[in-house]
Amino acid sequence: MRTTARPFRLPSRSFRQGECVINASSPSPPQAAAVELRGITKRFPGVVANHDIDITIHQGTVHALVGENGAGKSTLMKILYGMQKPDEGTITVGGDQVTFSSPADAIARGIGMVHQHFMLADNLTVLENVVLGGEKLYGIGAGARKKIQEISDAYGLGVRPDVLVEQLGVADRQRVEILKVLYRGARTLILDEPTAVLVPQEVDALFDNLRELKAEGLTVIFISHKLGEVLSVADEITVIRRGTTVGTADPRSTTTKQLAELMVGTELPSPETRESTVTDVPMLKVDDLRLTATDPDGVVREVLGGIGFTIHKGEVMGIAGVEGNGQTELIEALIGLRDPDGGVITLDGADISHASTRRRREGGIGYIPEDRHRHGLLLESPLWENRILGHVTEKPNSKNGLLDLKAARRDTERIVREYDVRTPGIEVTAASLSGGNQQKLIVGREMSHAPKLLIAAHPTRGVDVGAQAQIWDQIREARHEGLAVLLISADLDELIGLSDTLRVMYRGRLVADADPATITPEELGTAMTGAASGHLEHDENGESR
Amino acid sequence: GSKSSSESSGSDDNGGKAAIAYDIGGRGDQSFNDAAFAGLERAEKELDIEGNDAEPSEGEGDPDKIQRLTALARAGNNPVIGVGFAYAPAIAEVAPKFPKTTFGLIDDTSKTGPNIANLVFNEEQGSYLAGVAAAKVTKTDTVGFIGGVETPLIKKFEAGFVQGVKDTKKGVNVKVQYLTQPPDFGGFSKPDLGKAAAQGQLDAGADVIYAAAGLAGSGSIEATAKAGKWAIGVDSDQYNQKGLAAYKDRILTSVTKNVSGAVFNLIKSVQDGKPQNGEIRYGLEDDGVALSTSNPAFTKMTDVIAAVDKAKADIIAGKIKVKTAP
Amino acid sequence: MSESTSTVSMANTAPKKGGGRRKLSLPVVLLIIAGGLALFSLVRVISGANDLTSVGQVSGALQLAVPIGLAGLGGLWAERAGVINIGLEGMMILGTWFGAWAGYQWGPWTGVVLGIVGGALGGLLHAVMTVTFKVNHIVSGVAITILATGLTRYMSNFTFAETPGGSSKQSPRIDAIDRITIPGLSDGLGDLQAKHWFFVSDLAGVLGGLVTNLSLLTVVALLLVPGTWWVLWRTGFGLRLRSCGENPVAAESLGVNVYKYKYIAVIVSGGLAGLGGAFLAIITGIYQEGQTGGRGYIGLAAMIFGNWMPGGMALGAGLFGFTDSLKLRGGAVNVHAMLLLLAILLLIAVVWMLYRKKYVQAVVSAVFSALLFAWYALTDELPSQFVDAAPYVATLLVLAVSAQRLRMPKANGQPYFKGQGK
Amino acid sequence: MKKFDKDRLLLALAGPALALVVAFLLTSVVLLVSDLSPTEPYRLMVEQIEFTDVQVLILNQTGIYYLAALAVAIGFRMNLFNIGVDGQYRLAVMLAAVVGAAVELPGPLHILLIVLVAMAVGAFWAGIAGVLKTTRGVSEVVSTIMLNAIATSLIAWMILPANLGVRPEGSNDLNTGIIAESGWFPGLSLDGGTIYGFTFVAFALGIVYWFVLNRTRFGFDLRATGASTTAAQASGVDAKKMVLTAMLISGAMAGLAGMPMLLGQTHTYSLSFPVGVGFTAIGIALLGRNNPIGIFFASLLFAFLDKTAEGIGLEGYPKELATIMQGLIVIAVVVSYELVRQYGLRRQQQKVGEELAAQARKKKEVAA
Ligand SMILES: Nc1ncnc2c1ncn2[C@@H]1O[C@H](COP(=O)(O)OP(=O)(O)OP(=O)(O)O)[C@@H](O)[C@H]1O
Ligand SMILES: Nc1ncnc2c1ncn2[C@@H]1O[C@H](COP(=O)(O)OP(=O)(O)OP(=O)(O)O)[C@@H](O)[C@H]1O
Ligand SMILES: [Mg+2]
Ligand SMILES: [Mg+2]
Repeated sequence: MRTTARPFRLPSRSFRQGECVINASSPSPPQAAAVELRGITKRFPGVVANHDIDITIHQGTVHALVGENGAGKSTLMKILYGMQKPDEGTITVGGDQVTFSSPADAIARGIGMVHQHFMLADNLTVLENVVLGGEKLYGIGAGARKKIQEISDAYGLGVRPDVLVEQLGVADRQRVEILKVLYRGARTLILDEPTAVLVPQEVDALFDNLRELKAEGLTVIFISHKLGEVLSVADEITVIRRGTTVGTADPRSTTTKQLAELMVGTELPSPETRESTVTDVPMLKVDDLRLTATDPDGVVREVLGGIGFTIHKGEVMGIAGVEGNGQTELIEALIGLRDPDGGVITLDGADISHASTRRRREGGIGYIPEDRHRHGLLLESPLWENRILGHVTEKPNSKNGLLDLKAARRDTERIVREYDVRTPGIEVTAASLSGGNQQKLIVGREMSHAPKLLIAAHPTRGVDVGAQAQIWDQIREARHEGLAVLLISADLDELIGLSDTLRVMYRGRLVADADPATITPEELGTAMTGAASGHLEHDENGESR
Repeated sequence: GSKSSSESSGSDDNGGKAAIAYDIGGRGDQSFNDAAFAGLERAEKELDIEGNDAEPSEGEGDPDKIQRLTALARAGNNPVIGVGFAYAPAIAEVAPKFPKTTFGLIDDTSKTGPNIANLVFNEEQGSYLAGVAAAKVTKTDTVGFIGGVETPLIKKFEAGFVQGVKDTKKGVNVKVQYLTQPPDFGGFSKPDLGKAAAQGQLDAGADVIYAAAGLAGSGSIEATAKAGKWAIGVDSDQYNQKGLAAYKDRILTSVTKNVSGAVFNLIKSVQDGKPQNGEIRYGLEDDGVALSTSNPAFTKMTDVIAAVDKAKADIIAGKIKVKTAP
Repeated sequence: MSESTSTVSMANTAPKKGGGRRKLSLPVVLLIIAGGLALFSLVRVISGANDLTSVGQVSGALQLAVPIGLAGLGGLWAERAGVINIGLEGMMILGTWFGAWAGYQWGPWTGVVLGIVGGALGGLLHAVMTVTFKVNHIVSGVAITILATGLTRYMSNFTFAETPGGSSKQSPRIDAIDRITIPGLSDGLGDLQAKHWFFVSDLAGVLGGLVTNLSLLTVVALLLVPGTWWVLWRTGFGLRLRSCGENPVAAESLGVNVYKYKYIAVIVSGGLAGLGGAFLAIITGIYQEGQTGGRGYIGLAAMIFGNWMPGGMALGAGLFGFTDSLKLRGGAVNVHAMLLLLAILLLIAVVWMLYRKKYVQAVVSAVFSALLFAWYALTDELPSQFVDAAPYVATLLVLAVSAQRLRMPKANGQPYFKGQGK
Repeated sequence: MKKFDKDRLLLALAGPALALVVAFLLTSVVLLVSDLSPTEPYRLMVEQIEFTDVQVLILNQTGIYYLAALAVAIGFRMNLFNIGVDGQYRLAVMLAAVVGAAVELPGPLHILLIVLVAMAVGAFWAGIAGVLKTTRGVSEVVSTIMLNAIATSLIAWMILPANLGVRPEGSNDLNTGIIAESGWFPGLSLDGGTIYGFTFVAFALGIVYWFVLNRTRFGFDLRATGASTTAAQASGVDAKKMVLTAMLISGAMAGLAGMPMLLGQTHTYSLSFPVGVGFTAIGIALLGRNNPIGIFFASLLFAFLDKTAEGIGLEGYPKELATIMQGLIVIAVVVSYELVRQYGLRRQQQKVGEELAAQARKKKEVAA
């Protein structure tokens, strides 16, 4: 039985109406409470994010908070960090009841938070990012630099104070975020999904850091969806469901499966592909694709080098890689947002290497972008206009150059119905839908035009279990009818489960390939760091699931 | 007082009403428009009439001017005077609709009519005299001309001045500088530009500078005076202008243009029942344009005065023809 | 738009060695300046336009550059905190009016203070509109300019119109502010300049222009440039302020009161623009309607030109002041000489492009360069109308060459909602 | 869904109505502070409307503002700030006047030629900013400001008698020669004057604007680019081409803004041709929310303020009141739009939330 820090990503999000609550045994409190949250309630317009939450966090422990998407974890932590005010309830820190009106108050109480999304200013140096808001502590010059070096050395963070943050990779940014907190002398650290973007090796390094912190007597509150990880590092676990605490679990006596059930209370769908539908008719052929980018200083860098692959009809090809290794650029070159410097892209026999995005879309490329807010939606426009987006030249949206608003509206109604987009109507703006429903709308739109090739980037990111299963089903179904899919995902289970073939991308090149039937997430993770290349063989017969 | 004329409406209209409509700058420009207002004020006092005036809006076009003139004529003003050439098209359109009203048009003879009086000035003649004076006074054989905005009207000043200088002393170098180009009329209202231009000419050796630049001219006078050189003013006698009192000693003379007299005369002619019409030209002979002599330092330069007087006589006699364009 | 982990770009995993964009060290900067001056000197010697680097030209340029530079500094403060301020023009107008209104009654320095206050009031309005009400920044700026224009004109009717020497269009005269000239140095440099030696005279002219007939207010304005740099880049306050322009959500998460800093920045911005306006009125000794004449917009252009940095901004303002001064001081000849300069610069660009193997651009540039040479050789002066356009054409050219290297604060112009970062 | 729309309409109207009231109140405060009657100027302004010539003036000015504001609005619709409408308008009308005076053609053709030249010149001048933006990344805000100034110089040079201009005998003005009568656009003669025929063309263009923007693929692409450049690009819009196209159309429209006056009134371009129209138009476009009907009313309001200001000026009130009011109206309106927009958005999200909660409850009941 393996209970190591396997980056098992819970392949599911909860149904909000999930019912069953299992109360696992409470662990014994090792020391006095560092933080106590009592009866916290927080309402947003139309949503109760937190409802009557009770948590006790003991000093010198790593306390994990788990719960489905939208359960209210981040909101709770923002309340503890003074970024939002609770509507009801009390916060007690080190025995004193406190009210925070801004993060500054929380920082003064020794609380620090590393947010789910990085809170760094790209165009400032690491030093500036760290001292920001804490200028009084050690100044903003030599004193601060010395202190940063000290902390960095003490916890082995390896941070260079004078580089611009924009030049750092994700793992380094993570360390800067942690350093920011330590710099302020925080005794309680909140880490909101710190591992989501890290590869397993980086996660291990982070956990080493955390253990050191704990040894120093610091308290860590840790949020993650990767339950294996949670079990390996946490001393105590609190489960939140639909805004309220539903129980605690002892990591020593709980399995990931139990924990998942505690969170969700229901059988979980998996992304596994059932049978192969791969044909030998090539749909997308990419040959020696090269792309360079010129940065503001006029330095030319290679972004993609010698990329070559073929996706056949009915095939799903997954690309694994740490974010920032060229996946985004590859997608953009395929959809026509970037003009390649060399190489040939062939779609269904036609050379589209330099065709416009519109022609490619008309030619049958469907596109689920990784950043739906930036690339997939007009947030302030109504749903039916969002349905037209990307397919304005195609039926039913327009006829002879003129929009066919009636038909477009009718078709939007159909998508809303068929893809179960939860909305009061098609006249509301896209911004008012939750992320999952936005995603369903996009999937519905792209599938409505019977694409030959679907480029899907993180198709289920931020989507709840129900919708997730639905999206997987739709992809499988279309694949069955001959759709070729290029899948990019940070969720390795999804990637392994859905793909027929797997490639690993590292520094702008496809460095390795693997068979999804045998590969484990750890092996894939290793390859993603550039540590392995060629064909990845599964060397052990212990299966991943 | 700024509101007197218009607020007096309906109070003491014994004889009648007369009105002026200003051009860009409006009342308070301490030059052209103010001079017209002075003529109106004088008529109010001496002829016991009610005077009205109306300001333009920024960047307006012909329809606005037509509206203004129509409103003034409709209110019973007679005469109605448009200050500046920009009123020409508007007056041409409005005048036929009010045949009993006399319309005065200053600085333009392109539009005429039975009830239009074109009040024009021989600015080039006055400027010629300034040129004579400048040529006589300069020690460096370099003089300067600064024009506010490069329009034909200001070029007239330039032409007369340059000719006056050259006729008097061939070798004198005349530096010419304009501040802005139409329709950017900022050259009439930005003294710092006038100052910089004057400074440039001073640095280039000029020791007499004639600025025909409206309010921007005050910057030029300031720079010139501070450098201890001679400035020549324009439009009104700037030696007596309050705002320039600090520099009056260095204001050699000014080329005056008797707009106020012209306005007064027109109003009087209407009051007398013999309204002027057609081209009414003011020149040196009737002091419509002149060179002021209020600075004692200037009157003491007898040879200069003599040369100026001679030139004046020659122009009046027709012996000298002054060009109207450079 | 808070930064999300999914937008990490490729550059991250392949960090450039040597750390960051090339920083210009002092010797390099000095070398570049010397090179530029030598080029100027060359042009002066060839063309005989000796005014190009004279003491008068440089000090004139300085005087014309200061209001633009102050407006530019104002823009810099606001935009560094993430608020676009196209209302600088309006704030400058307020500065001229209030500066003159207080200046003629209570002396020039009071005028300066009130001018700053007037501009700051405009800034405050802009802050209320953009920060509190989240109105589009450009929209707000345009509205403020309209309002300031109307309001000052309206108020003149009740204030200046009643005063001796004033009118509804202009204020009475304002007392002058003390000027300093460093006697020996100033004269000596002037003499040296008058010798028209290659380079040496030009250097003397430039230095002389910077120390001759300096108003104390000019000194203050000049000091504000390094002052701004110091405050924004060397103090904690400045760091917080800049962080609001780069990533306000991050700043908020560290306890920075983003609204407060934005307010401060925009009010200071208005104050600086107001000072620029007051400078115009007080140095000229008089308020005139329409006196600012678009300098606020030019200031904004200078700031963009300078890549949102005080030094670069000052350079941009200097360029405007310089070409303005050139054109006002015998533009026809001076600006004619600039044709030669432009032609030579293009030629240098051609060489650079050939070196970078950009042949098409090189040929195009070469053709333009040749045309300019021909134009220069075949004429003696430029039509005065073209002379007027010189600073604007110069700005367009410079921006066209360099705009891609510019980098504005990341969150500039975006509305920021407190407590809503993801 | 009908209900939703009615609410929206109500909100859309409430914003400007409230703002106008606030703006007028603030203006009254200004009047009070300066010791003037806080209501009299309004009465005087309203009184002016009774004059037929003022009515004609207002309508004619509305047409001019309408065209200029449409030009601005096209840019705004895709987040392009064409501050250069003024320069484009002046350069276009000047060159169109030159061409119009130089040729003589049968009526409609003559007019058509003039109009086409104006559009081409306007488009060209705006196109420079477009090209600089798309190829060199120069912000259009800065480049159009520069181009305005350069246009001024260029016009000043071209209008010299030595070049393209004419100096009428006895005048100190310069113009471009008088266009032959075949090139005059017939107007509608009323008691108070003539309504420029081109005014009706302007309003017709408003309809075209609406149709193109809301009913064509091109319009959709343009709006999408304005709503989110990145999303539009991913959807297949060539954003650079779009920027350039929008700039060109905006410039062409700006070129038309000079036509009512040129073809219906002056028949020549002179030094005293109105300027600043392009700047006023920015305020108008904002006020009208880039919507053709909104812009119409905003143009009408501004024209009304402009033209009736003359009346209060003649009665001794400072005419600048009109400018102050315009500034206050723009400020009040944009603030109220923003507040209404945020309120609407919040309300909608709340609705979505409630609806979802209701669905969830129903499911729960079913499950139970
Ligand atoms: N500022 C806000 N305004 C309105 N609703 C909000 C806001 N922030 C969060 N919510 C809502 O509150 C609920 C809880 O969100 P929260 O971000 O705390 O979830 P989470 O548990 O962190 O989810 P995830 O695992 O996706 O990070 C969600 O329904 C979310 O949409
Ligand atoms: N800033 C906000 N103001 C008001 N309501 C909000 C805001 N942000 C989110 N909401 C509401 O919260 C709900 C969920 O939105 P949210 O985008 O957080 O969902 P999500 O599932 O967490 O998506 P994502 O994965 O994109 O974060 C929606 O109903 C939305 O109306
Ligand atoms: Mg979320
Ligand atoms: Mg969260």
